[in-house]
Amino acid sequence: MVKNKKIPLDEFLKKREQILMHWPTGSSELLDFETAKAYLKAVPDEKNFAKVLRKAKAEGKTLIQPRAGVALLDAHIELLNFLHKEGRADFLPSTIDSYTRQNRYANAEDAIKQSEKQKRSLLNGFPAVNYGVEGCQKVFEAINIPVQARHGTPDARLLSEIIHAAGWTSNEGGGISYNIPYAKSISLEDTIRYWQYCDRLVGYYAEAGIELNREPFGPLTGTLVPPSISHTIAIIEAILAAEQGVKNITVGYGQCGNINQDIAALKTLDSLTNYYLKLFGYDDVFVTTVLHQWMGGFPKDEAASMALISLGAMVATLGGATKIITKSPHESQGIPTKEANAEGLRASKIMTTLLKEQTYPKNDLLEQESDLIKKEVKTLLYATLNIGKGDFAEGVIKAFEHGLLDIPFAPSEMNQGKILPARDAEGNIRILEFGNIPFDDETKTFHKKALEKRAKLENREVSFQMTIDDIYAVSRGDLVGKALKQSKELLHEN
Amino acid sequence: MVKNKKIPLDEFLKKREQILMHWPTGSSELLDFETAKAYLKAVPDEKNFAKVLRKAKAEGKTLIQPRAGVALLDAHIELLNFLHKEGRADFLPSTIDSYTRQNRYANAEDAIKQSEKQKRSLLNGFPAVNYGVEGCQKVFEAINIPVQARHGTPDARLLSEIIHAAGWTSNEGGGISYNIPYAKSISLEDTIRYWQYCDRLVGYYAEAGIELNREPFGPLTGTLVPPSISHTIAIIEAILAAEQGVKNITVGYGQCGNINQDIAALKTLDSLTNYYLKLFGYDDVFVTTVLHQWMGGFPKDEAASMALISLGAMVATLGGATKIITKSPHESQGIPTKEANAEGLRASKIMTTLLKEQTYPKNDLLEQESDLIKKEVKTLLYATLNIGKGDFAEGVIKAFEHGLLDIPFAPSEMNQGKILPARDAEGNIRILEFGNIPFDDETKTFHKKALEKRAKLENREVSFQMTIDDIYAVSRGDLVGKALKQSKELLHEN
Amino acid sequence: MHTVVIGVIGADVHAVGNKIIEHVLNEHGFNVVNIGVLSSQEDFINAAIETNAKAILVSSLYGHGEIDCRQMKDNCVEAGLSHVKLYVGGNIVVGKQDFKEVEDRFKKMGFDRVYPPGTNIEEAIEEIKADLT
Amino acid sequence: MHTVVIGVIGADVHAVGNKIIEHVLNEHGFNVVNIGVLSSQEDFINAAIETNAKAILVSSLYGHGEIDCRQMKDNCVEAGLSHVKLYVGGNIVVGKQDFKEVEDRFKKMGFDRVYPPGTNIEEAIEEIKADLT
Ligand code: B12
Ligand code: B12
Repeated sequence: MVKNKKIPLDEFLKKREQILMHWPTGSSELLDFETAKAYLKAVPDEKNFAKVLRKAKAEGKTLIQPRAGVALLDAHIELLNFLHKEGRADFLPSTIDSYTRQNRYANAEDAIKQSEKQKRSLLNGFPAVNYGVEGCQKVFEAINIPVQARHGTPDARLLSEIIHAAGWTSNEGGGISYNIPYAKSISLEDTIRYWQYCDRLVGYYAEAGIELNREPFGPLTGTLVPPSISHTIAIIEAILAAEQGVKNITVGYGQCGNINQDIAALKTLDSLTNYYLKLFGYDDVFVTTVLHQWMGGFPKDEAASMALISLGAMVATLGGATKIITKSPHESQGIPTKEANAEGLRASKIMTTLLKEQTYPKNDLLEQESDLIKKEVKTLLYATLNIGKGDFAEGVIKAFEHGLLDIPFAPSEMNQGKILPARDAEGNIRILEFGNIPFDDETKTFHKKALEKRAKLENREVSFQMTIDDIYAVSRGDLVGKALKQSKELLHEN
Repeated sequence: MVKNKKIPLDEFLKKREQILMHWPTGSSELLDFETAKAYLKAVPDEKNFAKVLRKAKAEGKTLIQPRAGVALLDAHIELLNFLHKEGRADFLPSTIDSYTRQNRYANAEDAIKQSEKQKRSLLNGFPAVNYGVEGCQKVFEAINIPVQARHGTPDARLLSEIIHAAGWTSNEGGGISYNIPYAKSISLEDTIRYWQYCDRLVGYYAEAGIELNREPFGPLTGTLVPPSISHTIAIIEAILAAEQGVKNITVGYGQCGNINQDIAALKTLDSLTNYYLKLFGYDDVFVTTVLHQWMGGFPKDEAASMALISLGAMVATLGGATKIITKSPHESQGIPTKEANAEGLRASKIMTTLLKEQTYPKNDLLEQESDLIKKEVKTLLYATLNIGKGDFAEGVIKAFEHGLLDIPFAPSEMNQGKILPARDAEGNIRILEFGNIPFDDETKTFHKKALEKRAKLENREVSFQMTIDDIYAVSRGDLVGKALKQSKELLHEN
Repeated sequence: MHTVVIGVIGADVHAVGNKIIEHVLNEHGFNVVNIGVLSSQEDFINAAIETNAKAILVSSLYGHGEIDCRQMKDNCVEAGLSHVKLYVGGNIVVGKQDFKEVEDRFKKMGFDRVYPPGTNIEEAIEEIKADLT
Repeated sequence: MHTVVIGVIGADVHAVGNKIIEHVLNEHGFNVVNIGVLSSQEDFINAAIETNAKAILVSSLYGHGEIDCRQMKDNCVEAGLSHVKLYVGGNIVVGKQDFKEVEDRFKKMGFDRVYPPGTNIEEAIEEIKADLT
């Protein structure tokens, strides 16, 4: 079984030879390590993700980054430059298409051709593997700020090789966060191995004095995920990455909607990740946090979406996140036009600058929520470590198997899916069904009581219907889901 | 000199005869009091401003209202219905044009004709006096929610007569708040008299069992007004109105931008108004609060404006305001199209519904800011009362004369204009020059120290340049104004 | 009790809507065969044959729906499922497009009904029930 | 030292920009005659005659600028001020309009320069200085 142990160099290099053969673009000379290292060393500081993050955190700034990617290279470059110039983006992404994410490079090739013919993107992202290092370097060279690959790829080994060799100084993903929400039947053992490889690659460059950033995907399914669950996954992925030599990690969190819970979550995400990294012996890892603006279903209305986006930027800034992944007013409809994408960015930007001098005041509620998160994360981390007999890699696999770790609404068969979240009366995400999540009785009672309080207020039972109502709620303009009958009335009212 | 004393009925009725002769529409039969009372009594609850406010406050809801008004009657009705249906407005306004505000009804008549010819509004609002009760009733009958006159008219006596008789159940304004920011050389003595008349009219209807709402204009010049100053004016106007028999008052406040200060301001506005009304013997006045979204210069960018609007809606909801006066993404450019106006409304609406279950937690900063506001308001109120020898009407006039009350950046010659505000390091509005504002040394030292802290951080002097930078700041995306040189760089960066 | 096949087509992993559709269809008395996310046309067709289903509800959220659904009606007919109703919903194309045009395109491809983003599943069920009886 | 008249025309009470313009023009060494808000065309013209001003800077924020500025150039010429430069700025028309068109309209009315909403006064001053020397 896979262990949380750094891959020995020779093993890594041997593996690498195979990986590069997965698709013709893997055989590019630019993937020669010496060539790649020279290329990466020449990346100026202001285009290096890791360094820009360090600077921003030191200055207490919150920077912004969109999602964006299209099938055709020139259009992709144009899109990115537009988002930098018209959107005031601080970081650029290249969101990878869904065929590439499933390693279906042939499908992607087909869709590129179709897109060229029809002169519009038929892909939901940029097929980086098909364009290879050469294409990706074109992207890197055409823009003036750091670029990152954002995807959802269980096996991103070839993709990671290509993008880093092309000067892309950050890579999103992780063995858990790019499996459970993004796959159906791939084992965690496999994806952890795949991502150990991706991390080892970053560690390899680190040994050569090249600092690259890695970002576990925080929001998971984006659907009512309790902060302690996503924090635990983020911390474990940070530990797995650190073991492979990664030195610059951004842990993420998806806006839940209750301001107090969001701020407690962001602050504890930073402190807990730092704490546990050090506790487990990874002393020299630089940690930043990223807030993902609302990751669930968006309202159809664009003006309402702008408000939701603004609220996300607000909690990110007050919660001290170093980065925000922004949404656009087209979110509920489809991949945004570049104009709509830039609108989401500019709204976010001004929120970060307007609020940069302000802090969320210390208060009892914040402390209570933070303490709860800390306690729950501790429970989940140690349960994972215990079942893994001291090893986090092994622990994660078994923890999911036994449902000690469980992510709501995930497609993966590796996930028990017994946990059910719902919101309490103030809109905090709580847990309705624990499945096998190993919380102590006190904690469970806290969640239960919170939901009972809401149920009483709404004059109904605590039940799965609450969860469903909560899933729909934000797209209907509420945070706490109204009982279906009421919402129907509401819908007609609008 | 004018006193804070209820106008005797006979005097009021005599005055009324003269007022109604100011313009031909004043002679309408619909202005006969018995006819008007019958009309107002038939107004259904859901179209009565006062009653909808009572219901909303009881339910803890924050409702929304735009600004809107055009020259032509049909277009005005269409506009209002659009804002109700497409903007989800809970209250409708009729913003009155600037000629009417200066009682230049002949100019307005001319502009109506021109507008008819050119088929577009050449007026910045709805000329209600020219349309008379008949026209205003058409407006009232064509819409399904309460409507209010919003203006800035020093002498709104004829206007008030006309709109109330037409079923408009609320009127904005006050003898101070519709003078100092809206006039140059009209005396406070005159405008207080004028508005005592408007309030007496509402009191007259109240005696007949008809509840109408009155709303002093809270934000004043909308330009860095310290909360204690605008609160003091609002409370005095509430007292003057209550004396004339007004029973339903909405006191207002313009968003300042620091979340904590805004919430402290909204909460104290409610508690202080209630407290002082009772203290001075007005026991049965129902008080609500309204937040005006950012009243200073807006950013040119529409997406950024949407974020600013959303931030305003957020503090309004968390601060427990019963109403929000919304802005639109066109604010910096000109009177908005109905579509842009509706966007501002819908963004505000979802913010109020998303956050309706949430509260801003109790904390030391909030308490500190609230205490400061309370202390300052008390000082200003008693200074006014003292100089007025126990009478608020007389007191206000003398207080402005001596600069005990002083509003930043007001055009009126009745105002000393010696006070200069500036933001502290966290963006709270503080006072840089006190003029003759009678704060005690402790309070003055607090303001001074706060500004010195900022100056030190920015490595510059406390000076008028800070105020100027702060005036520009929000339109440039900051709350705390950057020193000019820096802002120039910023401007180029964008 | 009508049997219907539901699932999410292509390389698409959006699971939330799929789980809710299953729940709501069950509540409405359907016999639901849920083949889940990452399902191919073949998976849908095989499931429909095996369970003798009356309808196939294809979800596509991620934007590749247009590519993934090519020939689906023909493939159904070929497999002897010409009588089986074919529905599609979700965010079935890339980006915000005029829905009338999108609907036309998918109807030409042989889908009986095409649902826009954010469709209220309760309302769709009423139409589907009517179609099947 | 150039003398310039500034003020806000018509029934307009927007005072903030006016106060800042005064401050900044002073800092740039102008001799500023500020007639304030609520000023008529006559007020501007009289002030310019009395002070022998080189330029008139009209502010209009509230939307009635187009009406308030009618004939202003003619009235200046009639008063013997054909040499005096005429500037206008602020939010000079009702609503968000294409600024090119607005500029044209006001230039036809005889204004030498027309400034759009939110003009950086520092930048405008550079142009005005150049005009006057
Ligand atoms: C949550 C979410 C995710 C989660 C999904 C977690 C999971 N495994 O389920 C995560 C973060 C993993 C994710 C990933 C991606 N996502 Co996503 N995601 C969303 C989001 C925000 C909400 C979807 C959701 O759960 N809604 C709630 C459920 C209840 O509603 P629903 O899915 O719409 O389904 C309801 C109705 O549509 C209807 N319905 C659905 N199907 C059918 C079928 C029939 C016949 C009928 C009658 C009705 C019907 O009934 C359902 C129940 O009410 C949407 C945008 C949005 N809607 O706001 C984007 C969205 C669907 N995602 C999108 C994309 C592109 C992606 C990614 C490619 C990533 C990216 N760009 O970064 C990957 C795709 C990975 C893959 N291979 O599939 C795009 C699709 C773009 C397009 N079509 O043009 C969207 C629209 C966002 C956007 N505007 O860009 N995503
Ligand atoms: C603050 C404000 C108010 C305050 C004013 C307080 C006071 N007495 O000064 C109050 C609340 C009282 C108010 C009232 C009204 N306002 Co007002 N107000 C504003 C607001 C938000 C900011 C104005 C401001 O102070 N800006 C800061 C200063 C520094 O900038 P500035 O005024 O633009 O001036 C600078 C530049 O424009 C330039 N400049 C100006 N003039 C000139 C001239 C020349 C020659 C040059 C070179 C440069 C130049 O230099 C200045 C200094 O940098 C603007 C919208 C905005 N800009 O965001 C609306 C705005 C100007 N108001 C507007 C309106 C309509 C009104 C009202 C009719 C009320 C209403 N609809 O409810 C009344 C008018 C009353 C009256 N009779 O005039 C409209 C005008 C609409 C239009 N033109 O289409 C605006 C644009 C808002 C909107 N979008 O609807 N307002």
